[in-house]
Amino acid sequence: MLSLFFDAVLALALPLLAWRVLTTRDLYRAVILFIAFGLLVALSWARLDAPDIALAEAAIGAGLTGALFLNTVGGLVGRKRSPSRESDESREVAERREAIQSSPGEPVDEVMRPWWVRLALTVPILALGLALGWAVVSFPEPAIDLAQQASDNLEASGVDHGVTAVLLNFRSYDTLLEIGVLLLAVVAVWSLDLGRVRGGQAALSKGLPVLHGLVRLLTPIMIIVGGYLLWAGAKQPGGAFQAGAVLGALGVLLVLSGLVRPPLSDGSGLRIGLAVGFAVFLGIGTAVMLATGELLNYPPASTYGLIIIIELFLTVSIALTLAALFVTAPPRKEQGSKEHSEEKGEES
Amino acid sequence: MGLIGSNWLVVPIVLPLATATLAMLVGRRSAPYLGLLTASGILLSVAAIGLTVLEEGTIRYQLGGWEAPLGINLYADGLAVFMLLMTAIVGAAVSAYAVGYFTSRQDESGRVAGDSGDRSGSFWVLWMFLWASLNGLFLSADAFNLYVTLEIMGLSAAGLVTLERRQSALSSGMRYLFVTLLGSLAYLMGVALLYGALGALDLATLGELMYPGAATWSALALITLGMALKTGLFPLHFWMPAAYSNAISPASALLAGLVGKASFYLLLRLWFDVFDGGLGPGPGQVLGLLGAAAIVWGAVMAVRQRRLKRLLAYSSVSQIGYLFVLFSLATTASWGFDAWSGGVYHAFSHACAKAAMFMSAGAIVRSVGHDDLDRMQGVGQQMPLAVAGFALGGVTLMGLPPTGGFTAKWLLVSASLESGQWWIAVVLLAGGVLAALYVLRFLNPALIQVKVGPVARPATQNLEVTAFVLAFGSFFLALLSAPLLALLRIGTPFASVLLVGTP
Amino acid sequence: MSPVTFYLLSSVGIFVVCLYGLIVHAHLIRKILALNMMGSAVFLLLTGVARRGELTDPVPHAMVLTGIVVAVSATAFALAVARRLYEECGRAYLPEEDPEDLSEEREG
Amino acid sequence: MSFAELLPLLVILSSALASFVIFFLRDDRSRLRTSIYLGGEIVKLGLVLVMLQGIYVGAQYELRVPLLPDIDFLLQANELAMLFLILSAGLWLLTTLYSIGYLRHAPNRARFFGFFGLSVSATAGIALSGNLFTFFIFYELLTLVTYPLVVHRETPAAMRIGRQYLVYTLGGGVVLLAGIVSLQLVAGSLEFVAGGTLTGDEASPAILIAIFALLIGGLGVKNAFVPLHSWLPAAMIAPTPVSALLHGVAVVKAGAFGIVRVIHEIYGIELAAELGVTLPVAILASFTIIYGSIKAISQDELKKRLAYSTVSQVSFIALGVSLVGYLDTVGGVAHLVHQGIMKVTLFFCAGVIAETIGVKYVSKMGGVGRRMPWTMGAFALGSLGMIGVPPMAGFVSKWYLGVGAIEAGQPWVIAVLVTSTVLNTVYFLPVLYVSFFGKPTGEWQEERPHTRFEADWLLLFPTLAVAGLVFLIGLFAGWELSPLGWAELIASRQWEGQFGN
Repeated sequence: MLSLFFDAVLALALPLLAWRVLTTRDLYRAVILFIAFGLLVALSWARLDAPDIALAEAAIGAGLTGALFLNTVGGLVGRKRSPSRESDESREVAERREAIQSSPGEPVDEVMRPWWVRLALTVPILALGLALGWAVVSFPEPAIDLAQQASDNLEASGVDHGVTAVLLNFRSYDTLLEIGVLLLAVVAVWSLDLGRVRGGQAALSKGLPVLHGLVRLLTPIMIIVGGYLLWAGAKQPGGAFQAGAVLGALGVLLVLSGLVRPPLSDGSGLRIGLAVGFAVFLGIGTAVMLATGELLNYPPASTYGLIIIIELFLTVSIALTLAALFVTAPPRKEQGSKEHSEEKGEES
Repeated sequence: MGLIGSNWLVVPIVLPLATATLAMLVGRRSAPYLGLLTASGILLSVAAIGLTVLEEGTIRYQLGGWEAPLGINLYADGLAVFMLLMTAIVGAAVSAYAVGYFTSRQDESGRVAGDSGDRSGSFWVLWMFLWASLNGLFLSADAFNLYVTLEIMGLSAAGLVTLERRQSALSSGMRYLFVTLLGSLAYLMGVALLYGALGALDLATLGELMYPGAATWSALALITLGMALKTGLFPLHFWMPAAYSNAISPASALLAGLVGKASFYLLLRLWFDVFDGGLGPGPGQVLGLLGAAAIVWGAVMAVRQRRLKRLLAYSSVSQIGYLFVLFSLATTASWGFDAWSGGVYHAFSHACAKAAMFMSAGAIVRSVGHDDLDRMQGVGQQMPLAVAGFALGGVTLMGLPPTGGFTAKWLLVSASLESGQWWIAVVLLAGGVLAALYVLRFLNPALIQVKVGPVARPATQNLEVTAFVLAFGSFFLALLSAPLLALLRIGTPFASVLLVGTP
Repeated sequence: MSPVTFYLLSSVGIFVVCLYGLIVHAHLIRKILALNMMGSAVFLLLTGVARRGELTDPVPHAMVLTGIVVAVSATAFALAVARRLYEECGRAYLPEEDPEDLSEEREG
Repeated sequence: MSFAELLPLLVILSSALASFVIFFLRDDRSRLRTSIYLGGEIVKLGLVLVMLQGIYVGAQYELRVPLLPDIDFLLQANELAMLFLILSAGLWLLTTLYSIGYLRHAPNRARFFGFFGLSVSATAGIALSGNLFTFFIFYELLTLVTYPLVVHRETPAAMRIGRQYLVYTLGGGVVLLAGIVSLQLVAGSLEFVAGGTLTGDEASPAILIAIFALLIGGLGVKNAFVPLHSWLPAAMIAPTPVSALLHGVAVVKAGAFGIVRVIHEIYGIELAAELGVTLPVAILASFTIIYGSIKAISQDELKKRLAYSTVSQVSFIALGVSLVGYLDTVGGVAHLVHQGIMKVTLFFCAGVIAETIGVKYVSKMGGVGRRMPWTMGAFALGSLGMIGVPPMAGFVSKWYLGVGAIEAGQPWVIAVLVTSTVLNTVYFLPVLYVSFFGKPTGEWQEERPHTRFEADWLLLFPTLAVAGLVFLIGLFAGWELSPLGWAELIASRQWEGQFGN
């Protein structure tokens, strides 16, 4: 009874919190609320017997994404333009920027569509909500039970944990493409050629000397946790994503605290590190075609070994990618290779 | 089927992924060569897949060796191969174009030197991911896997738009990103509902289990909305003119030619393979009506534009209408296959023509330095090939023989008259005349002669040639109607209609 | 009503709230937040669906895990574009309408 | 693929390939261009003659390629096709010679000749089409390839008129397409069959009438039926050889030819008469004849006057085939050739005069006849033919039309013919009178008063050749290979077993 009550409150809290995230005037506060939202989602997943994704959501969905948001909101406040762009900019734009930057409430946001648009929108959106609500309440008993099929085939999958089996064997093609998405995101972000944000980061690292100590303490712990998650993934909740997420979060923390400066050199080390997970996955997936005749169809004898190898490299790439997405600035050619070694330290 | 035979199917997906990874590592100098090599590899593999499907029928490929519904399957029927072929042709042409585009860009001035991020390198990586996702989308037989390909497609396409760093390009890229993410999320919600109601992700399995109910209706609505948004169906096209016209021209060609077609394909696939023709006649009628409105609205807006690339973008709004008209025509009646294949044929010919036109426009803009339609005088003298490419592409938009647009129009008009919805035929036919008006909106000023001495302008020779070759090749697409329609018959959802035969 | 149903309804609630917020808010950060939470709503629905039967279904869990990674990639890119846009023009809003700007002529 | 299958394709491709090569030649390589071009023409003419001989002895030439479900791309030679084919191939040769002289120093000649040749290819395709579907393909292609010719001068005015031209002809094409698709759905076949492919049982008469209206309405634009005619006088902005091509051989004729095909070989004259659709066409044609003639009188610009004359004269063809009588049919079909040759003559003359001494208006033509006797002599032959003075070609057509009308019980047509003859006289005779007897007024009189000589032989030779034809065709109308004789062959095939010969 108590647990039912707890579930009801949690379920009710989520949409309300989402509403608050979108309506809080102060953007920093909105992002903090967003992180809280992510943690509550993770909690509800834990309640729904989904520890794997609860872990991933806490680390990636709430933690890393929240940090990304904070970083950007900070960037929107303190960012100064580089002089090179100033020249070919119209006066009008400059004035507009001036007006926004000098507005006292920044990063407060209150621009919304006019009231009548909002009013007109409520009707179709409410209708959609009612339809969806009715749909989920009236879900029939599905004719197909994939859970059963997955557990029946678990033995042949080479691992003992259901989610890992799905991710890296039954539906490994999805996972392969998803790693591609990560790589793609890095390239896309780099292609924007952003400068590094100093404002938000600096505020965090300077304002909190305690952070340094904390990070120093956390670093070995997180590496151990990450390693454990990777190793455990074959049998119980955990795996490459969770391990990568933890290590990625560690990378972000190190960058934030200023202990590690983000890799600036365009040595191929970083690029290889980013790409290696995808490349190894794709390579093994293609190579096994020769043995078994199908893409990603591992030979039964070596399934476990291959999955572990893939997971190992995936962990490295996922961690690096998440950290790189956070740093956003592409590495530059003109920088020395000094920082390069620091980047490697992060990799371990 | 031998080891090689069915494994051709993964080549168009795996090859560009591998190239993307390599291109990221090697940087901009060798990326173009890798890209061209990949393009030829894809052309080859698509040809092989096409021949296999023509000879042996549809192919189902079990990834990882796992049967559906637990595993993910690839599935190649006539429609999928048709779309692969379209993508391979347009993709190869754009690849060749991009080589010239980025080379001459760097010759142009020192502006590029100021840009430390090498755009050429990013272009190739993004484009290879895009190509892989397109091929993956056409071949996928799994609802969730389709979501992943959709996301790769959306992110790489948005990345291509924001390669241009002007403010207008960035804001239209931002808007495009929102639109494409929202579209994918609506789709994913639909898939989640389907999974909740039917317990499977494999399209064929979903089709077998389909029943009309609250969850499936909601899923249909969400998926249709999401895909209509991504495709830019009137009135959800608000993002399109800006995104198409502000991107760099190779990206415009890819977006207008291929990306919009992919989301349309996905809707088509689900509509007929999973939702059994839209769960009833009503939804199709709505889409058809919107399509007809798009034809007129887009064309009228295109005539009123002052800039070349915006004109082309609005022309796409109009041409997309032709695709959606099929939803109100393609039923199990005798004209169903005509309508369905007419719409798909239109997708093919429009992809080739519009890509060629954007490529021509890119060469022209590069050369004259602006895309103001009122200042195009003399362009025809200076760049006859580019203008000719544009004009040939324009003929496809008008739907005249011997272009593929004619075949499509014939089939669609025929289906609409046969089904008694003659007003659709009126709109389809009027759209052709309107298309002539907006094509002339450019040709009229461009062909006017001016007396000018030789002017120094950036070299656009290879850009013009690529655009012209694609336009010229696609000009004769109606002549390939018989084999292409035969291809489309393989595995079509309208097989029952075809067995009955036409009167 | 089982607890699973609570979560299913909750996910629908988040979805529509965020859809509304996505449309009505103009600030880019707000829009990206809304999109991200919409994603979480779908994941919540999938997680709920996975819990219905006797066995917990690992397939939706894998889908959600994939989805989370895709979502963080998309969010990172969207935020980067927003920042770049802000650098170029000093605002974090999209223009209401796209004006036909003839002054920006040259490609490149 | 056998020769009999290949020949129709070769006839079309011979000119198309030559034209295509020319696009890629530089503008100043005129010698090479001319050789390729004339080579293509001679090959084409030779192939056409081979085919003509074959048809005469009863050979079959047919190429059939499936294109859409139940619809073939079909090229097929029959007597009617040959008539049109000979006209286009023959006049192409003469027009080319003329154009070479006419455009000797103009820019963009490569493009001009390229599209010129493609127009002739499209016309050959129209002639050889074995069904309405194939006909439509070439019909629209013709629109496309003539557009660059119409706007050849590339002035803002030319571009504006080109736009009008495209909108009119494409609009007509759209209506025609609607008719063709409906016909395919109703009848399941679009093939041209002597005596008609429809039996009348396919659908209710109302539907068949509606489809007929769509087909004729669409074709009527190119045929320049009033009120769809205004593009034709406007298109005079094109260079003169193009006008000759548009009026005499290609565009206008394509419309008229299509009407003949639809009435004779789709509906069949019997069914068309039964449905009661022929009389409206006849009335429309008559109205156009009178209207065009009246408008022509008030035109001072010579080319405009000729243009309205075309509006008027082309409708004789439609009039002939829509009057339900054997002799009318002969007259109408023969006029297809006769009008072409006469109108080309007149345009050639107008072009020569404009090029040589710069006179474009009738009012300025005083003394031109004495200055350029050969040219004006040719003009006289052409215009007398148009008026219908015996024994010119025009007389023959009008005679058959008149006699046929009485035979078919439509005597009112005589009134139309007489009125048109009077009006023709009113607008042609003053031209002749002024040029031979009027006082010289033009500036050329001061500029070059004493050189009394004609144009370049490249311009003069084709002009005189076609003028001679106007005379000879009328004179030898009784020969069985004359246009009239051929038209009788076509008509007798059409009427065989229907009304008796």
